[in-house]
Formats: sequence, C-alpha cells, structure tokens
Amino acid sequence: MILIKCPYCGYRDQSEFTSGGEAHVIRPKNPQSLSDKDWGEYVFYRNNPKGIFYERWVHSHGCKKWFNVVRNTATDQILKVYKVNEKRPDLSEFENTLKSPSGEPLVGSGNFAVKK
Amino acid sequence: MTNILSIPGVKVSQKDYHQIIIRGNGLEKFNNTIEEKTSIKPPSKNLEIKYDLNYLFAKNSFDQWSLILMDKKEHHQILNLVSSINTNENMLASDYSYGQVYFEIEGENKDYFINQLTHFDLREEKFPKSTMAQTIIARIDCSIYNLGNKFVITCNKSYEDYFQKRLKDSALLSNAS
Amino acid sequence: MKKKYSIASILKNSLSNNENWGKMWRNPSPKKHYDVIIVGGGGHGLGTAYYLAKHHGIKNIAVIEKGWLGSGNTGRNTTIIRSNYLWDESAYLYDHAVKLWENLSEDLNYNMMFSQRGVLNLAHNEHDIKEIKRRVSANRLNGLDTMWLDKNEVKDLVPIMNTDNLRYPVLGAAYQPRGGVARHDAVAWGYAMRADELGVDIIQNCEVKGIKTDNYKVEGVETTKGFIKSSKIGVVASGHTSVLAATAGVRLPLQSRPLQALVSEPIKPVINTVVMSNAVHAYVSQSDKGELVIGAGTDGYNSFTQRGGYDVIEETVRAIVELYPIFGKMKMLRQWGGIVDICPDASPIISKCEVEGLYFNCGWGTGGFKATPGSANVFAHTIAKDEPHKINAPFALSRFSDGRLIDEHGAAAVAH
Amino acid sequence: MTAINNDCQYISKNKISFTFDGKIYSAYDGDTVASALLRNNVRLVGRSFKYHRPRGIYTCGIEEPNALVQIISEHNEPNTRATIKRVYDGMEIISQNRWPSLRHDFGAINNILSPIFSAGFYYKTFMGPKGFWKNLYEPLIRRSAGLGKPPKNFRSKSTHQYHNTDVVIIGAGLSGLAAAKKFINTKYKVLLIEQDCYLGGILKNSNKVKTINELTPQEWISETEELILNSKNITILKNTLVTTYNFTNHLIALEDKFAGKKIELNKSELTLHKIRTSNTIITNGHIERFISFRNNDLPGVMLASSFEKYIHRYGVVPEKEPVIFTNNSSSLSLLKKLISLGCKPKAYIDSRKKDNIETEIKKILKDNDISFFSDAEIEGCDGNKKIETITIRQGKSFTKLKSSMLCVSGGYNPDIHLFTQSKGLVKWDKNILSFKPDTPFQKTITLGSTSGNYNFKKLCDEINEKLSILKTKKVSLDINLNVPNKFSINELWETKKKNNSNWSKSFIDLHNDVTIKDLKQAITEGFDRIEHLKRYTTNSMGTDQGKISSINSLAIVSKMLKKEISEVGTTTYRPPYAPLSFAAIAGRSTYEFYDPERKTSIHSWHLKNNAVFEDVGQWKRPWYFKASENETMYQAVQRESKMLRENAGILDGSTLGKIEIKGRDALEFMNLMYTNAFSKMKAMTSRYAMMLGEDGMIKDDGIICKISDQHFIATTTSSGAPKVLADMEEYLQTEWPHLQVFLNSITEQFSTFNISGPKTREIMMKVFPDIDFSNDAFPFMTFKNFDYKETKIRIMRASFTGELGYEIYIPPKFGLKLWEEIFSCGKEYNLIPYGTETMHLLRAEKGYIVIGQETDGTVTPIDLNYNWMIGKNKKDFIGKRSLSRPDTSREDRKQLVGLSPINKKDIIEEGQHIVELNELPKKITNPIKYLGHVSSGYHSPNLNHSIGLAMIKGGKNLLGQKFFVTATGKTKNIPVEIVKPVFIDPENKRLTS
Repeated sequence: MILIKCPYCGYRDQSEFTSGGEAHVIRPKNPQSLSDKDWGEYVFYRNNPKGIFYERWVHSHGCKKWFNVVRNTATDQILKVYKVNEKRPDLSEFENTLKSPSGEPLVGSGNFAVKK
Repeated sequence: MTNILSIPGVKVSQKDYHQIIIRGNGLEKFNNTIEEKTSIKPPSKNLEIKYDLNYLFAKNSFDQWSLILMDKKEHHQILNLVSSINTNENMLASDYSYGQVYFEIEGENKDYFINQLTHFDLREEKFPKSTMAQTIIARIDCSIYNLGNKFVITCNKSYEDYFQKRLKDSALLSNAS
Repeated sequence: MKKKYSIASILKNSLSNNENWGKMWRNPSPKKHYDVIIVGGGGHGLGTAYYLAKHHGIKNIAVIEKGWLGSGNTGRNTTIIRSNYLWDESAYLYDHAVKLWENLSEDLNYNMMFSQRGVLNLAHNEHDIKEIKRRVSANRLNGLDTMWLDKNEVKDLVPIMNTDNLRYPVLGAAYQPRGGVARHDAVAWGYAMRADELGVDIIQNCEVKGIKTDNYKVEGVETTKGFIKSSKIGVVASGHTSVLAATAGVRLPLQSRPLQALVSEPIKPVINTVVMSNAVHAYVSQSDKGELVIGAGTDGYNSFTQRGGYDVIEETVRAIVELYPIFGKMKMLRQWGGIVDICPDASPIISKCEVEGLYFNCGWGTGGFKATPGSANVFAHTIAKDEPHKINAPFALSRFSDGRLIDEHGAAAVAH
Repeated sequence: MTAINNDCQYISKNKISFTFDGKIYSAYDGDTVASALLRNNVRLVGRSFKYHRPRGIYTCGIEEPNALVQIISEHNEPNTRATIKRVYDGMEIISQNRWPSLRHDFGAINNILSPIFSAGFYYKTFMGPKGFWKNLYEPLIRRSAGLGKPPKNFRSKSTHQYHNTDVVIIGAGLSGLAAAKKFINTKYKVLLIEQDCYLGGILKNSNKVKTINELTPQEWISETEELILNSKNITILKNTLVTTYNFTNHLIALEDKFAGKKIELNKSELTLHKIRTSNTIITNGHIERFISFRNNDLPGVMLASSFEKYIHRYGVVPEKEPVIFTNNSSSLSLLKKLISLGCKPKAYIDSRKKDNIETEIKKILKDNDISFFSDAEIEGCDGNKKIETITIRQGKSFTKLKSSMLCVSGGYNPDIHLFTQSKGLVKWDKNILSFKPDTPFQKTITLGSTSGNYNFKKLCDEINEKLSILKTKKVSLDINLNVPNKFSINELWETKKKNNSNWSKSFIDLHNDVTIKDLKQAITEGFDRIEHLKRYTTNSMGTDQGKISSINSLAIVSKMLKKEISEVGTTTYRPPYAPLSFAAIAGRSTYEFYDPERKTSIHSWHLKNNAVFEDVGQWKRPWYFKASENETMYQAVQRESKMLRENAGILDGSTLGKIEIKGRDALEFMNLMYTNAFSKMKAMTSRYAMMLGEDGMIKDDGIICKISDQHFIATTTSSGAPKVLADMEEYLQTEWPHLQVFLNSITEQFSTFNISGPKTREIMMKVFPDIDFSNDAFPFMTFKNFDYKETKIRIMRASFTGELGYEIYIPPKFGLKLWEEIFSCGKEYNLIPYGTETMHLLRAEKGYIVIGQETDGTVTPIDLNYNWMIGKNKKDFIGKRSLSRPDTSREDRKQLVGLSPINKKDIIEEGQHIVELNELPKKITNPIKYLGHVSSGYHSPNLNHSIGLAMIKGGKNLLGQKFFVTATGKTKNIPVEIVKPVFIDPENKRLTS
C-alpha cells in the first residue's frame, strides 16, 4: 500500500484516495464539433504507460481535493505531487527505470529478484 | 453529554454541539465577512484550528471551514447566522448542527486506543495540537480535531449507533487482554 | 499426435525410472521470418498459435514470450470458468469457450482438469436479485444452463455458507452447473506442446521491444533476440498490450491494473462449488489440492508491479470470513498479483486495427482465463482470414467510436 | 532415548497434560507441541501430503515442513505447526492426513504406487472417458489430498492495531538487540518485534555464543532488555511475527495473544499489527537447510540447529546418541553441548575434507571417542516409521550404523523472504553458498546473518556502520564463541544413492513430497525454467514455502542445467512469510461490523412499527411494514399501495442525497451537469432532472430546487449521493475551476418525509395549520421555507407516487417528533407508513423510472422518451455529444414501454424477456431472439392485474402490438400488449389536484 502526499493534508495511506486516471486530459471546449472517433477518444481512451505516468488522484476520504501525481507505474514510486493548477512537470525531470517499453525495472519484481 | 466508555487511560464521551460548514475563497473580504458575522477571525492556515471553551473554528482545506459551537444555542440563532453568511454571493454556509455527532476522547492511552480503528498518524510531529484532519476512522469518513489533552471526532449522524458500538467493542477487547 | 499420454505411457515410463519422457516443446532460436507472430506466450497466445496451425493450415508461426510460458495471467488467476454473461454477444463468446473447454483435455491429450462443479453468483440485496434474475432469463434464451437458486438451495450446495447471520444476508444466487475451474498452468503447457508439434516456434525469454510498421502496415517485431519479420502480428500480451501497441503508434482504450488473489493452506474438501459474490466481495473455490483459491478485486490505479495494495487483500478476506465464518481458522498461504488490462465496458477487444496486419486480443480485465480456448479460436480465425469470426465481430475497436459498447460491469462480478 | 537439559531457563516446571491422537501426555508449561511430543519420545507425528509417508519433527520453528497437526480444542484448527504452537493444559491435538490411524494409514498405498505418481501424473491421464473426470477421478483425488480437516464453528474476535513509527526492528536476536540498543533514548520511535515470547534469538536457541561483553548470553539479554524497556521510545512486541512487507515500508505483523494459553472466546486471540514505518531493519537471522539423501524424510531426521534449539530453548535432548551429519563448521556447538550434557553422538559425519575440518572438532571427537567420518556423506537411512539404520559413504566404502536420530546441517540461508517481499535485489554469495540481500528497494537495512554476515566478530562493525545513516549511539560487542569464527562450508546438496531403485526417494520438498527424481524428470520434459519446475512439480509450494529446501532445489537444478545458480534465479517469494490467519486479517471489521449501518432519525419508530428493512447501500430503509405477524411482503405491499391511493401514506425519504450548490456561476454549472435547462426556471420552483455520464448514459436523477440563479439544492438517489457529489466536485476542481461554485453535502442535515395520497392536503393542514396548502398558494413543483417550532422546515410539493404529495425537510433532531405529530394528525385519515417496495410499485403504476432498474448503464434519456428533459438550446452538458453517436441515435434501441397482460390473471415477472414466440422449446439449443426485458413487474392492486415496464428494441413504434413474456420454469409464455408506460392518471390530474 503506497503512501501518498496530499498537497493539502500531507502523507496519507493510499486507502484514503481514489485514482482519477491520466492527468491533463482536457474536456473538449466544443464537443459537438468533434468527430465520433475524436469524441470516443476523449471519453474512453487514456494513456497507460509502463514507467512515468502523469495521473490524477483525489483525497476522497479526506479533504476531497484533486491533485496530480507523477508515478512510475513499473515500481509504484511517486516521483512528484503537484496541484491541479500547477504546470505539468517535464518528462526529463524523471528518470525512466526501464530499458524497453515493456521491460522490468531493476528492482525485485517477478523473476527479476536476482542481481546479476 | 453522554459517557460512552471509560477504561484505564481512555475516556470517551459524546457531546451535542452546533456546527456550520462554510465554503469560500479565504481572501480578505471573506475573512472580514466571517469575522463580522461570528466575531471570530477564521484560521488562515490550512488544517489550523482556533478554539476556546465556546467554539472551535477549523480550516479544513483551502476553501472550507468548520465552525463548531460548543455552548448551547437556539437553533434559530444558528440558522440566522447561516442565512446571514449566505447573503454573500460567493460564500456557502450550511447548517451541520444536527446531522453530525461528536465524540471527545481523552486520557493517556487515547492515541493507542484510536489507532485500533484508524491508520491515521497521531504522532505529535505529524498531527500537532490545534490542527484538524479528515480521515477514515472505523471505516467511515470522520474529522478529528486535536485539542492537546483531547481529540474531538465527528462523523455523520446516521453512523452514530455503529460508531458507538465500534468504540465500545475496541474498549472491551483492548481491556480484556 | 506424437506425444501420447495415457496410463499406459505412465506405467511404461515408471519402469524406466521416469528418465525417458520426451520434451514437451523445443527451445528454438527465432527464424528471420514468420507468416504470423503471436506476441505473448500465455494461454490465449499459445492457443491462437495452435488453432492457426491446426485449423487454418498456417505452420510458419512464432509465439514470442518475454518470460516463460504462462508466466502472466494464465499462471496467476483463480481459474474460474463460466459463461453466464448478460449480453448476447458475451454469452456467445464465453459459451463458445466453455464448449471448447469441455473437450479440451481430449483434444490436446493433456488433462486440463476442467472440473464442472458449478458456479454460484450470490445475491445480497434487491438490486442483485433483479440483476441476476434478468441474467438468468437472458441466459436461458441463449441456451445457457444458468438458473436461479433460492437461499435454501444455495445452502444445500454450500452448507458452510453463512446465509443469514451477516450484514448482507444471502438472498439467492445464479447457478451455472457447467461452470467450474481448471488447472491453469496445464492450459498453457497443453497448447504449447501441441502447437510445438504442429511446427510452431515457441520462443521464451525473448522480449518484444517494439512493433515495426511502415505506412500503416506491419513489418515485424524488434526483439531482444533481433528483428523478426512478419506481415501478420497478433498481440495477446494482457497487461502489456497497450504498451506494445504504443510502439506501433496504436492507442487502445485499456488501463492496466493490479488484480490480486490468494490461497489458503490445504484442507480436506469442504466447498465443492465455485462461489462468487459482488456485494460481499470475494470469490472462492477449493482446488483439488485442497487449497482455498480466493480472488480479490482490482486495485483502483494503474500499475505494472504485479503487487496491489494490502487493503484489497484485507477487504477480500473480510468478505470470506463473513460468508464462511469457519474459514476464520484458516490461514493465507500465498498472495500474489497480476496485471489485468481493463476496457471501459468490461468486455474484451478481439479486433483488427488501423494498421494492416496488426491484430489485438486484449481487454479481458479480470475474466480472461475462462475465455482462453474460445478467444484463441476466434482470434486465430481473425488473423487467418483478416476478418473477425461472427462471434468476435461485436468486440471490435470501433465500438468505442460508434458507441456500441457491451457493458458487462454487472456480470464481470469483480468490482471495478 | 530423550534426555533433559536442566539448565534450560525458558521452560517452567509446571506440569500440564494434553492429548495427541487421544493419548494423554504430560509436558511443561512453555513447551511447544513438538517439544512436548519429543519429551515423550513421540517421533511419528503426521503423514505426508502425497505419498502418505510417515513423518516426524524436522525443525524447531516456523520453517517446519512436516509436523503439522490439528487442534481439536481450538475449533479443529488445521495445519498448525507443532514446532511453533505452545501447549497448554487440556489441549487436544490429532495428527493429519491419515486414515484410519497414524500408524496404519490406508493412503500409504500411494507410496507403493509412487513410481507412477511421477511429476505431471495428473496432466497425463484421466482425460477420458467423458464424465469420468468429474464423477470418478476428481472426487477421489480431492479426498486424498488436503492435509487437515476443515475447522468447525468459529467466530473470531481478532483485533487490529495500527502503528506509525520511525524504525521497526524485525527479530530480537543478537543483531536485533544490538541494533535496538543503538536507539535507546534517541528521538526515534522504535518497534522491536520478536516472534518468540523471549528475546535473544540465537543466544537463547543455541550454544554458539559463549559470552558477550564478558556476560553470559542470558545475562546480556536480560541487561539489554531492561535497558530497552526503560527507554521510552522503544516498544517491544513479543509473540509477534512480521509476515508481510509492502510498499512504502508498510508491514503486517501477527501477535498471538494466547500463546501457551487456552483461548477465551470473548477476548481478542490475535492482534494484527499494521505498521507504517520510515525505516525497517531486518534482523530475523537465517534458516538452516537440509541435505537430500535417500529417505531423508524418515521420522528421526532433524536439522542440527533445531536439535540444538530443543536442548537450549526447551530443555529437551531429543536423542542422547544421535548421528550428526554436516557440511559446515557450525555443528561444533551442538557437539560440545551434547558432550557437556553427558550425551555421546553415535557418529560425526562431515563432508568436508579432513584438512578443512577445524582442529577443535577433531580433538573433541577424538577425546570422546566418537566415530568420525570426514570427506563422507550419508547415503541414506532406513527403518519402519522411524530411522533404524543409517548408511554412511566414505569414498567407496559404506558403513551401517544403528541410531534413531540423524541431525543434519546443510548450511544456512539468510532469511531473505521479507527483504525480497520489499522488492530488494538479492545476490549469490559463494562463501556462504546462498543468496543474500544486495540492493534494497525501500529504506531497508539488513544486519547480521540476514545480510549474509556469518562472522560474529564483524557484527558490531556492520551494525555501527549500516546504522550510521541514522543518529544512533555506538554499541560495542565483544563476543566469545563456541563455534569457529570463520564459517566454513563444503558445497553439498544431495548425496549419491547406492542403488537406483524405482522406489527410493531423496526429497527436495518434504511438504509436497517432491523428490530430486521429479526435478530431473521435469527438466527432461523441457520444464527448464525455475518457475515451470516449481509449478510442474509443486516444489516449494507447500505451507512452509520451501524454507529449508528451496535454495537446495535451485542449486540442484542449476547443476542439472549446467548453469550458474544466479542465472537460474529464485522463484518469487510471495507474502506472507508464514501462513497468516484469515480471522486476523479480517479483524473486527467483519460479522456485525462488516459494513457500517446507516440509520435515519426515524429508525426507532420503524422498528416499533414492525418495519422490515431493506439494505440500500449502507442505509437501512423500511422495505414494508407488517400490519400483522402473518402478513407476507406481497400482502403488505398490496395493502400499502391500495391504502395510499385511497387515503394517504408517508415514506421516510431521509436517505435521499441532498447537495447544496451556491455561487456566482451556480446556474451555468447546473446547466452543464444536468440534461435539463435551468435558466428559465423560476425561483422557488423545483424540477425533475437527470444526470448523464460522458458516454451519454443515465447516471442519476433527482429533483432540483432553485432558490435563485446562484443557489440550488439538488436531491440524488440514496445510493448515488456520494458519487454525484464527487463528480460535481471533480468537474469544478479539474475542468471548470473558473466557475465560482461551492458545494456542501446536506444529506444528513435533514430528515425527509414524502407524504402523498388524496387525503394528504387535509393532513398537512392539520399538522401545519398556519400554512396555505391550496393549489394556488402552493402549486405542484414549488417549495417554501417555514418557521416550525424551534427550527425551520422546507416543504416541497412533489410526488413519486402520482398522487398529491409533499416532501418535508426538517433537521434530524426534530424529525421524529414531527413524524409522530403527522401520524397523530393523520390517524383520522387512515394515514399509513409505507416502505420502498410500495414506493416502487406506485411509481411503476405511474410509469416513473428507477435508476438501476429501468436503467442499467446503457440507457439514454431518449430511450426513456424523456426528450423533454434535454435542454435543446444548451450548447453543452455532460454526455450531450454521446447522444448523437451512431449507436445512441439508432431507431431500434431498447426503449421504455409498458406491458399489459392480455389475460388479466397472468403475472409479468421482473427480469423476464419479451419474445415473439408463444412457447419455448423445452431445451433451448439455438438462441431465441428476444426484444428486450421486463425492467419492472408488479401486481397492481389499483388496477387489479399485473403490469410491467420494459425496455424493448424499437419499443416506441410497437405500441398496441402483441408479444409474449417468458416465465420462470415454464415453456408457455405470457401474451402481453405493448402499451404506453403509464397505467394510472395519465393526465396528471391527481398529481396537480
């Protein structure tokens, strides 16, 4: 169970939060002007990277505020927490621990527990 | 006040308080309005609480405050205060007087006791005196206020029976061993 | 079939000290070119290769697996098989699978231990009852064997269940007698052995690093063992599918989530039915070894760590103890997690995409194991003919644009 | 024969008695089941999993693979480790997996048949004939597997305790105590966790350490414990085992509160500690591993350090004249101990070359005239249900010895389980021939033998150095040993068999009966990945998770594959470290506390008036009220429904969600959130409104009260309330932060009553004599606020039954009083209370939908003919765009219609489907086409026939047509007519009367 730092309440157990999926997906200003495909993308498609992921969380059992998190989905390490109105941090700020898109990080995961 | 339980190092009682939840932007005009209506300056720091024997005023988050009034008041007084705050377009006050229940927990073992029911970190450096937190206690959403010698915990009234039972159950089982 | 297993072959080998068994599959180095490459060596992928070779006459096939065969969700699930889904499209697909399951051990001459001990889906409130009764009626019209059982009939099937003295009493259940469980590893091994016999190259410990395309056409895969050419690539990589799709510039409506499961220590048979519940969320069956195999819900966030939150384990065990108080005296032996790829409508995608020669079989979420033979069978058809089988036609990617979703959140039985 | 070590300080002299397989034995307070059985010379304690081979006690701790017993006196608890479980007076224990008795077990036939039960046996047979697997083979296999019997009636009172701390030290052995000492009186909050009831670890369990800082080990433990206890910042948890190491230093530990005592049922027998720490120090030591040889599972084979532990920790010498077989230097302490107790080992077999064996060992053996075999190994042992003879191989010669016990040491594995659970990386160490922790993933420190440091002299430096990252004190340890300081080991995993018999077995996994031969066969068959091997042979998948054997199997496999062991890798170590009680995991949040119950302020009245409750989310809502003891639900609902339409009824609607919405941009916000248009709506009026998801599907509904353009109150469904508020907050915070709107949930701040029926107005006038309830003054869908006694109330004219109706909102404190007042006023009008079921029936008569019944996440407002609710001129609202997708604008979507039976006596069942056939085949093989399903079906007491609402493909265009509805258990379908979905008062005369 990971520990998440709510920008307003401090570190809390993950069970107090709800994930809101990918961050920085902006609701289209004029949905009527979109094609079915583009609208479908907005409603149903979200990035799902292994590695650095920009995502939203809400402190649903606390202050009920939304915020953004940069997390490595390959290790569940939280790399940054920032408020909704703050600028999206650049990808270059974070170290990607994967050698290939579907690779494994150098931590004890699955069958990769042995240091070679 | 109702005594809920008393075991070595822990005493829990239930209180009848009034409460108003206030939403707003926290800017100067907001502060002035609140001070004018309540004669209390709202706390400005997130999670901070101001209190004395009669009231407890907490900033729950950047746009939300809870004002708990401990002294007995006519309900109309509270309702008038609520509507008077609500005359301001960009403020919302809701009367929370009777929809919440209040428990006071005191005694030297209160931290250990509450930590049977919540993961919340009660250590002084993480949850200092005169601050509040919203968290999960006994599986339900609660607010907890640290008044130094005691904690005040509030939750929705519909959970009153359940919450009382959980407190008593914890006391019984922690006492027994 | 070259390797023929039977009690006779076992006796024969026991005489030679079991030292002369043949290899289940070869360990080939990849060729430069294949007619079809399947990415993902789980049950679905190996099955696809098997059916491609067996039914569609394609022999030059490679299955490329990052780890070892069945190392993903095939080897990590709670092995429940059933087809009692609400919508026609799903019922057809999953029952296609159940029918294949019923003959799979004989077809592959490898015992999958498909045990049709019946599956119960419990109702704990009025809403559950309404949902289940509707499902039972729809299943009936689709020729499935689902039925409604009242509380007493449930209790007869599972005497240890606490039906009354709990927070959300058991009010009844849907029961599908043809449902059951199977031995998950055997599925991968059986398919692998027979696919290998038919000439399929199974390449383990070979990670696909990217799918190469040119002008919306696939050219091959870049792997840790070099580039391998192919004009048809089927991706069946469960949790990692969207990551691989991205290397070909294809976006999929998938989210990868942890899904956890656990087993208890083994005891003598005590529960002979598979029991699932949504409101008191857990599902349980007892393996032939005697372990209680218990499934939890998905965690609510994306992760590829194969490790979910402890709170999910706690939630599950709470539900188990609530429904079966005697299990309070049992102990959890192991817990583990897999990575499931979840679609917005809780139904899979078995589909072509905008890139020619690139096919996806994904989005099975929490329920992919039960579909393994059916999914593999129609996916092989889709790849061989370059058009979907009529069973998987509704499971196209286009449904996320035109809105023809197959919303199975109710039937998925796992809280999302 | 056993002997006693009278120096043991951990066992009291209080005699107790217990039974094992019905026979009474005596033991001492403090004994484990295993030490008590050994004390009584009992060696055979169980039967193995697959071959039902006789098994004894192999170890003295958590790693035990064999000695699992069933505790009859504790609700039949199965699979309890005899080596951990403490006995108490009157305890009843039986052995497992045998029939009819432990000595004469019918299942042992499996042992004779064992050559055919080779790896993969079940996969390769029983494929047919059809039906045989299900009906014959599987039931047989199931019955023979499974170890213990199921537990019996049981309800636990296990509790949870959360901790937030700076440092956790796992294991209070030598390293753990030394580490704890460094934290004495520092600013750190420390938890020191020990699985035993005494601290000391190796110091109390063995003879290995002679003195520390010139104190005896026991003196040093006592001194250190006292220092720790006096330090306010350190808490010691005894009888507590850390089982799970999660992300961000989250640990799970299980405390046995009744270790060695009879459990009292009204008390918490276990406490699960859920710990969040900043740093974790793992000092839980090492586990001795075995060596595989022929019949290495016979009762009497025991690990050497476990043997030593029985002597030290429990004061039992399991056998006075055992044979010792080792490949390393550590067995010296056992040798010394035995001799000091006047026992004499029968022989000492060391696989190391004579020159490599420590002089001290050789001297002791010689001085005491003990048979000594160097550069030798055990070929195997033989005997009936116990060791009788032991065969030693030295070069080409074989020696047979008679002895009943064989102590084996194959070296030690650092206990890396928790470290790998934490996702740390491990590395192979050639010096100790084992994996040891390498790169931690979290803030994890390993010390002492856990970290692979087997050198006592270097321990102090290691601790001081590794803990220097924290502000701690320096400790010094001056340790004198009974074993060589430099650990020396000779690689030996299995010994060579003399003859290659089909029946001879060298076990690699005792618990699951996996032999080395099985591993070989699996590799022959191509299972050359370690995880495949594990799954194919079930190696290390037993309840001990291969604690004493998994590294051995890796080593053996790597040799077979001619690979480096680090290439072979380990299998995944999965939590928990040791089997973890389900009751403890569940804690108190099960049974009566499984899910909180929410009650309205009227709950006590409902109870008094014979309400039967329905669970709606966490709420308890009256489902119906029993007028008499024998009244059925059907009768009650028919009665309530009829009474209401004739007179009046009142429903406790307090559970409905209520949200207060206020701010400059409230109107714009509401227009975006709901399908309806609110701009032209007058102040102090209300409107039925609908909320969609972005996919265009109906999510929730409710009544919106408009106080002004800046102030609204929305009601939601009872179970949808939290989600609606959360969604509103989400849009405000993340999509439209420019909108100035504030939200408060006020669900709990009001008791809400829905009173309706033709007599309602009279009742309301009586309750509130000052209020004008006339149609002109108080028209339909308006609301007003009034002073009422010491508070304020809001009354809205609205109805969900189709009758004249009002909703009253009052603060909960005054709710019950008003409710009672209404009843006393309503008495003369035959006012009745009614529940949710009657509400559902009445609204179905009126054709009103219920979220989650008519809708199922695939229904749009257009499908319900609710086009009028969609603000046509609104540019945008949540879900609007989705309504014009090809699939949502199809003509033949499922649409809401009413169903009326042609034969008025027929019953339309909810959930059944609408078909074109009047009869179904008995067995349906080809799918039958259907048009849709019955979403609501009731017998209407007011129409006196069954009615239905249904969602039917292209339903709007099928009005007046005849179809059939299926019926449970019948092939004959019910003929129905498709009608408009409204059965009562289509002109809304009653509503607006």
